[in-house]
Amino acid sequence: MNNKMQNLRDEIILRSGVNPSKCMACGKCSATCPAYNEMEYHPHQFVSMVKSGDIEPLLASDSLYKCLTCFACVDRCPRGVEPAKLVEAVRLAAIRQQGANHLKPDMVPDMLDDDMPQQAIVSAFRKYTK
Amino acid sequence: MQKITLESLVEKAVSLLENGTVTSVLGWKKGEFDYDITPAVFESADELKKDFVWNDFCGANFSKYLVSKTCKSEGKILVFLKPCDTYSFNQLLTEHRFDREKVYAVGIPCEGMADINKVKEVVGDGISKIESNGDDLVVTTIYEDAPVKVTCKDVLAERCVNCKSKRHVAYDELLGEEGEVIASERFDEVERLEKMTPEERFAFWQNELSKCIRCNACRDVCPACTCEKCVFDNPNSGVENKAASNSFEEKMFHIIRAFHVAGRCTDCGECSRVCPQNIPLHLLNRKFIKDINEFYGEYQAGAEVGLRAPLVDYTLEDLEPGEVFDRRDNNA
Amino acid sequence: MRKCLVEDINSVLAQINKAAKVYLPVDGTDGKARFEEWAEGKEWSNALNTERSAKDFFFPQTENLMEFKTEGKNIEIIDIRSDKDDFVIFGVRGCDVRSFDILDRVFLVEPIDSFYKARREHGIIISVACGRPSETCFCGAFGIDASNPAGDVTVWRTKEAVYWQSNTDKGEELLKKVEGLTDCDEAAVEEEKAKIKKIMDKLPLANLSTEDFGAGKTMELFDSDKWKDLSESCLGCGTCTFVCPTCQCYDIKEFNAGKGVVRFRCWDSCMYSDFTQMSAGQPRLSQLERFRQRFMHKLVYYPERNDGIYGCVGCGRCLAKCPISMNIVKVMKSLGGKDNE
Amino acid sequence: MQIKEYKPLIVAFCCNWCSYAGADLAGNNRLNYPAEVKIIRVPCSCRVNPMFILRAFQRGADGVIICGCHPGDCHYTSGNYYTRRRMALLFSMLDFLGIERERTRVEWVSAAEGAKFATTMNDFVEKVASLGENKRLEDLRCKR
Amino acid sequence: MQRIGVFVCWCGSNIAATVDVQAVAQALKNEPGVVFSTDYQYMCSQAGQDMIKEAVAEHNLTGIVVCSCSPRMHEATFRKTAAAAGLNPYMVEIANIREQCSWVHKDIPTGTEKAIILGKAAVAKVNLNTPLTPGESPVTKRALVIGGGIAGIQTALDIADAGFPVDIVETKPTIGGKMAQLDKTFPTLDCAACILTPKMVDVAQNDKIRIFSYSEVEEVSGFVGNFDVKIKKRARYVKEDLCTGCGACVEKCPMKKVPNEFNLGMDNRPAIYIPFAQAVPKVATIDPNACNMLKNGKCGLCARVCTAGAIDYTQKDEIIEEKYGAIVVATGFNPISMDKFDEFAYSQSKDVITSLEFERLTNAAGPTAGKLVRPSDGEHPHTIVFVQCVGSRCENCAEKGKEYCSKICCMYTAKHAMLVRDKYPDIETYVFYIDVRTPGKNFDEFYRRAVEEYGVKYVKGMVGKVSPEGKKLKVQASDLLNNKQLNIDADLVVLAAAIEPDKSARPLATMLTASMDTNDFFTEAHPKLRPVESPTAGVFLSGACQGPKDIPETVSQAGAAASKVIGLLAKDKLTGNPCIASSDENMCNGCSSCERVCPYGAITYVDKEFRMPDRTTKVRRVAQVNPAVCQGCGACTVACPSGAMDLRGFASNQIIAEVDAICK
Repeated sequence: MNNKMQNLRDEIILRSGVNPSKCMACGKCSATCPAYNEMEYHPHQFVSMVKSGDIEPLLASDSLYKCLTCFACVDRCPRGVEPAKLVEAVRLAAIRQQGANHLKPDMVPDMLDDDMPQQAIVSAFRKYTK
Repeated sequence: MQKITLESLVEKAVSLLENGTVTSVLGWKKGEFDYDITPAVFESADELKKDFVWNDFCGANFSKYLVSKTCKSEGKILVFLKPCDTYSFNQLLTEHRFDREKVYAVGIPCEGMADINKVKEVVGDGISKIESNGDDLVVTTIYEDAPVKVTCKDVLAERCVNCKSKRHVAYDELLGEEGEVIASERFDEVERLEKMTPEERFAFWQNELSKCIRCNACRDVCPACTCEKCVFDNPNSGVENKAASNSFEEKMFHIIRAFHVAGRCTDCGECSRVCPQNIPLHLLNRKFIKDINEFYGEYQAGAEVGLRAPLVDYTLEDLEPGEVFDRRDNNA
Repeated sequence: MRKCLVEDINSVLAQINKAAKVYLPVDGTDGKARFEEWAEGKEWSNALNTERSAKDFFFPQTENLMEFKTEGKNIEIIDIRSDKDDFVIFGVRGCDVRSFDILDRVFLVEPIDSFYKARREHGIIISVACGRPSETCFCGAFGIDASNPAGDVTVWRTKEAVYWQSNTDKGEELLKKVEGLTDCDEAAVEEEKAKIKKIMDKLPLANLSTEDFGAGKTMELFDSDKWKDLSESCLGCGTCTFVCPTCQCYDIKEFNAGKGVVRFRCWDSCMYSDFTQMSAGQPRLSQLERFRQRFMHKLVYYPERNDGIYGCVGCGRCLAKCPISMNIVKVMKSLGGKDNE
Repeated sequence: MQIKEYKPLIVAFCCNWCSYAGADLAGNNRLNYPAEVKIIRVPCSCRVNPMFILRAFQRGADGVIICGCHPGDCHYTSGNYYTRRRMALLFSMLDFLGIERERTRVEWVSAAEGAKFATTMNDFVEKVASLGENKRLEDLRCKR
Repeated sequence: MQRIGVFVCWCGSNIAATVDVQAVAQALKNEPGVVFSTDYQYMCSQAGQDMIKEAVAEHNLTGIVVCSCSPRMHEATFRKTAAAAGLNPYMVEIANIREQCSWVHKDIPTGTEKAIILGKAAVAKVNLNTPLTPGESPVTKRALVIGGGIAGIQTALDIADAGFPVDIVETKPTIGGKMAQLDKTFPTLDCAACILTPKMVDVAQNDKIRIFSYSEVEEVSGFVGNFDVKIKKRARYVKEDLCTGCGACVEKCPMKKVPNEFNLGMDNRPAIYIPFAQAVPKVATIDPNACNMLKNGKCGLCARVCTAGAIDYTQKDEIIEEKYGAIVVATGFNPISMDKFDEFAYSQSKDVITSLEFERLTNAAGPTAGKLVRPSDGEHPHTIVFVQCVGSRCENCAEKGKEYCSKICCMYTAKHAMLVRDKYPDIETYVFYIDVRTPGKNFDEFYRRAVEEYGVKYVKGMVGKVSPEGKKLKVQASDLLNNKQLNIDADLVVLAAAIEPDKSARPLATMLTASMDTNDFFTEAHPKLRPVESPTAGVFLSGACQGPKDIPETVSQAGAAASKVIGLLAKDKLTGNPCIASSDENMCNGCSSCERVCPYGAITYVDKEFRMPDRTTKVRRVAQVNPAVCQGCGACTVACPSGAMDLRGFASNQIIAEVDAICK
């Protein structure tokens, strides 16, 4: 792990308040995840990859934005690891690192369709522009 | 300044005496001046009406008297307890020091007691009369024609300025309204000392403790010090002495005294109140209380009967003695 | 009669200090006065009285008497008495000055206490009249004149000046060595005395009477049923005895420091349950008996053996310091019948 | 002028079951530590009364160390847990009075840790020696 | 004043090389109390010991200081020497000038100086030594075993086998415990009943063993060798001595709809019942909450059909008082409640069951007579999912599960899956695991057989969610090795629930003053060296009350506990350690501080009348130390503020004297 990755890892751990060392690799988070099939990296992988400092693939992955933040993994984890918070922290890191948002205002109109509730648009915008 | 009136206390005491609930009353007795009040046992309505007093100088904590008085008395004793006294009351019960059955405890609210030394700092010597008037004390001296008004708040005893609780944790009957536990600033002074350098702290305590005359008033008034024979009076204990010959013995006495009451001290402040040399002895006790709170979780001795004192308890995860200072240094 | 200006007092004290070490009341960090060794910058306290009495100078709380040196099984006795230098106690109030007489009648009669005597002989007392007595003062009851206290030298302090009057040869000798005191007449002092007397008459305890006490009253007072109520709440601490200028009881103890033993004496209090612990143990078994002893001693036994002089000087320290505010005045008023109603 | 080399006096209270045996093991393995360390055997570290510690300082000790079984290993199951609380509070109080905190220490030394015993004592003696004589808790009558 | 003899040992050159032993002997000669001082090559040799004995006689010695090796080495030796010389053995002190002096210091002046100081400390201590005599107490030669599961049964049998009477107290109507409910046992797959019930019969037939079933321990007082125990025998409304266990009453009882606790509520039993066919004692019990006769006086059928006349509706709870020399705790375990694990739908579907329920479901004596069916509809299942570690190894779910590993689940789950595949090869079995832990004899082989021979599908991963959908249970799980999420339609889901100590353990621990950990498992006196003893003398631990255990481990611990009990009961008198605490009643103020720190419950209080110095009398509560129970740690001596409590052999004044001597 180089210094930069080490720092990034420490920062993610600090920001999320999650201690990935507590994970005992039971996989219950991934077992419980409703967005599992949408994700390239699954919740338990987030935990183990952050633990080992393997963060670049996570930053580049779409999985960051597939997490629904439903907190099922947080609720079910027997060790209190809270994977969702880790996902959120990596997401923040990605945004800060890129210096750009995943979603820009002018991209929004194209994505709209009539069925989408206003609330969903606003919350999605809030989430993807952090 | 006290909200509850003398008349209501006398009335309560007289009625309990007359209906046979109690056979004696532990109360405050009028003195020569308006501030030199003596704890006394009253046995009749006449005595109560004549000499019972309740004012801003009724500081004495009666709890400890119950140890000897319940032994001697056949009938029940009525005792008036201010909120802070009730903690000592419970702590003594926890330690099986008196028979609860022989006591009828009446909780009385307290607005804080005045410190005559502080009054004198304002008005000087020669006090001939002190009257309470709302939030003020009206003090007459032989030197001034007009009485001087002193705001009660300005002359509160230190322990009352930093009152930890207006709640009574024990009573058979409560007069007036129940108060609350207060978020006090009682540890501020301890913190101030902690922030000093060791050299400054040493100088501070060297100066304070050198004043000690080993009168034992702090120990003898302390409701936690109820040993049948104190180690400092016991020639076989190896630490007995009647007077401190040097600074070591001054420290020895006060460290051990504070250590023996650590976890049992309710912070009633009697030690500092009675010290004829004005040594802030309560700071030693508070240091232990503060440490206990920080190391082992908040603990208030006497909050309930039967609590397990922190020094006769432990957890597997307790702080190591070596970590004590790391922790403080990190906090500083 | 001599005088100096109030602002010159420090330079006068500096001069006295050249002749003999001076101790004077100085305010401490807690605002209370205690006797301290004079040094440049120490200010004479305005306080009426010191927290501890002046008896410490002649009868300190602890005093080493002799030493033993032990080596294996050998013991060597060492006499540690040494020559003392003269010293001056400045600013002693009339009550404390009287206390020295009371202590003298104990320590300077046969067998003479050589430790006390050595200190006493070297002490020069400069007393000061009480410009502003407190409500706790009752020295008048024992015939002490606070406006004109005894001592080797008496001092009056007014707003502008300090007046000095020598009463003994020792005092006169000392004052002679001091430059900067000017001779003056007695008018100002007389005026001050009159002023003080007027205040004394206004004190709440001005009329305290000793009528019912003194020699021969033992039988009358000893079995009084009032002792029970009076001693009821006594904690048995030693505060009253240790702040008292006339309490003179001590215990003799030894301290084994390993290679040697120090035999020393220290104040003891008749209020303690382990008081002296003589061969048969403490003779007074209850707090009532101990309490009674202290006051009977001051008010009856002592005068009985000392020409009617009471063992109390009315300094009021015990009134101010007792944790439960029980004191000799309350005892006198309670036992004293009508005179003190 | 000749300056006598300053050697601190250290009193070590060792519990019979772990630390005293650890000290014995240090001896068996010939692991040196300064002779200034004098060991007093107690059944358990919880037998050490704060009064003993103060007494040692009064009599001229420059440092006091208490050694016991590791938490959880006490021969009497819980003795060292009480020691831990008592000493944490006592040491904190001594520090509060301005006594140098390096003069007191608690160390857990098992019967197998002869090496730890020796290194602990070496380190403690060095720390105390650097502080110099114990002036703040001395009793002049006991000066050597 | 003592007359002390000092004996300085050279230990060959071990001491003499770095310590000038003659100088030490010379220096100590001058110490107060010392009347004789000498040195010798080997003090521990016969000649050395004889030298001590002669010196005692010649110089009338009252105390002995030996400057030699560690007291841990030869203190006992020199105490025996002293005893042989007619001295009290506790008048000997050792100055450790070998391990703690000559071996750790290099030059002679340093070593000699320190040896003298250590010697002086020992002399100072001996000056204050007093003769000590160990206390003796009698031993009641009877043991009590609390809990009648396999642990209790084995312990009782082993103790009885040694010839000592044993009583078993069991809360249930029969002994047998959890093992009686099991079907087969791993790793040999023999049937639990086949190996347990003969032991139960042994217990019933052993005339040294009494069984108090349907009973509980009410009160315990006393101490090792001398416990007084009150046992509450609950009313079962059937006279045990008359009931033949014929079962006529059970058959005739009209109230048949009581959930059967033995089958974990999966079927019903009557109000009068015998838990199972091989119950011991085989005696019926009336459930007072279900019996119409007891509830409203209507019925009485069982009394009418009972030819033995054993039914007694007026029976009352009975208190039996008995004395015991030793107590064995064997209170066992229970599976934790699954109610809070919503994700596994335990309370929503009858087809989600615990492993213990599965045992009953496959047991030939169970509710389905051993036929494996879905509890909801009685149909044959096709897919069974086993979930491991449910509630075990749970760090932050204290309100739901346990932090520890329950230890037995890996093996019984392998057993379950294997048995299913063996009997019904058509059933697909999945086991979801975090880790498979098989550290036991033949354990891993057993697990591998389940996988390799029986085709049990082990999936590394956890089940995230079980949702009932129609007749099926939709199981969503992760397969970590294949990095997939699995969705399985299962017919039956079996949860390997964590196990916890029985609820009766906590109040029992209080009664016994035995300590417990935060999980309510009993604490052993030493985790490695005294695993079956509790810190409280005379109280022993057997089985899962001390921690999760499988049957072989339980049985071996039961035997170990029994051997400890036998060792204790074989003694006629218990000789204590005389270095114990004692309280000066004149100074004790009864504050309870000492009692609270005592790990052995050795301190009790009595009210005593005292003459006060002021001639009055006063009744005071004062502490008393039970010399048979106190182990002499000294925790109480520091907790006591008045100094009333002191420790013999390590008295405060002795330690202070040592401090003084060292710091002189």
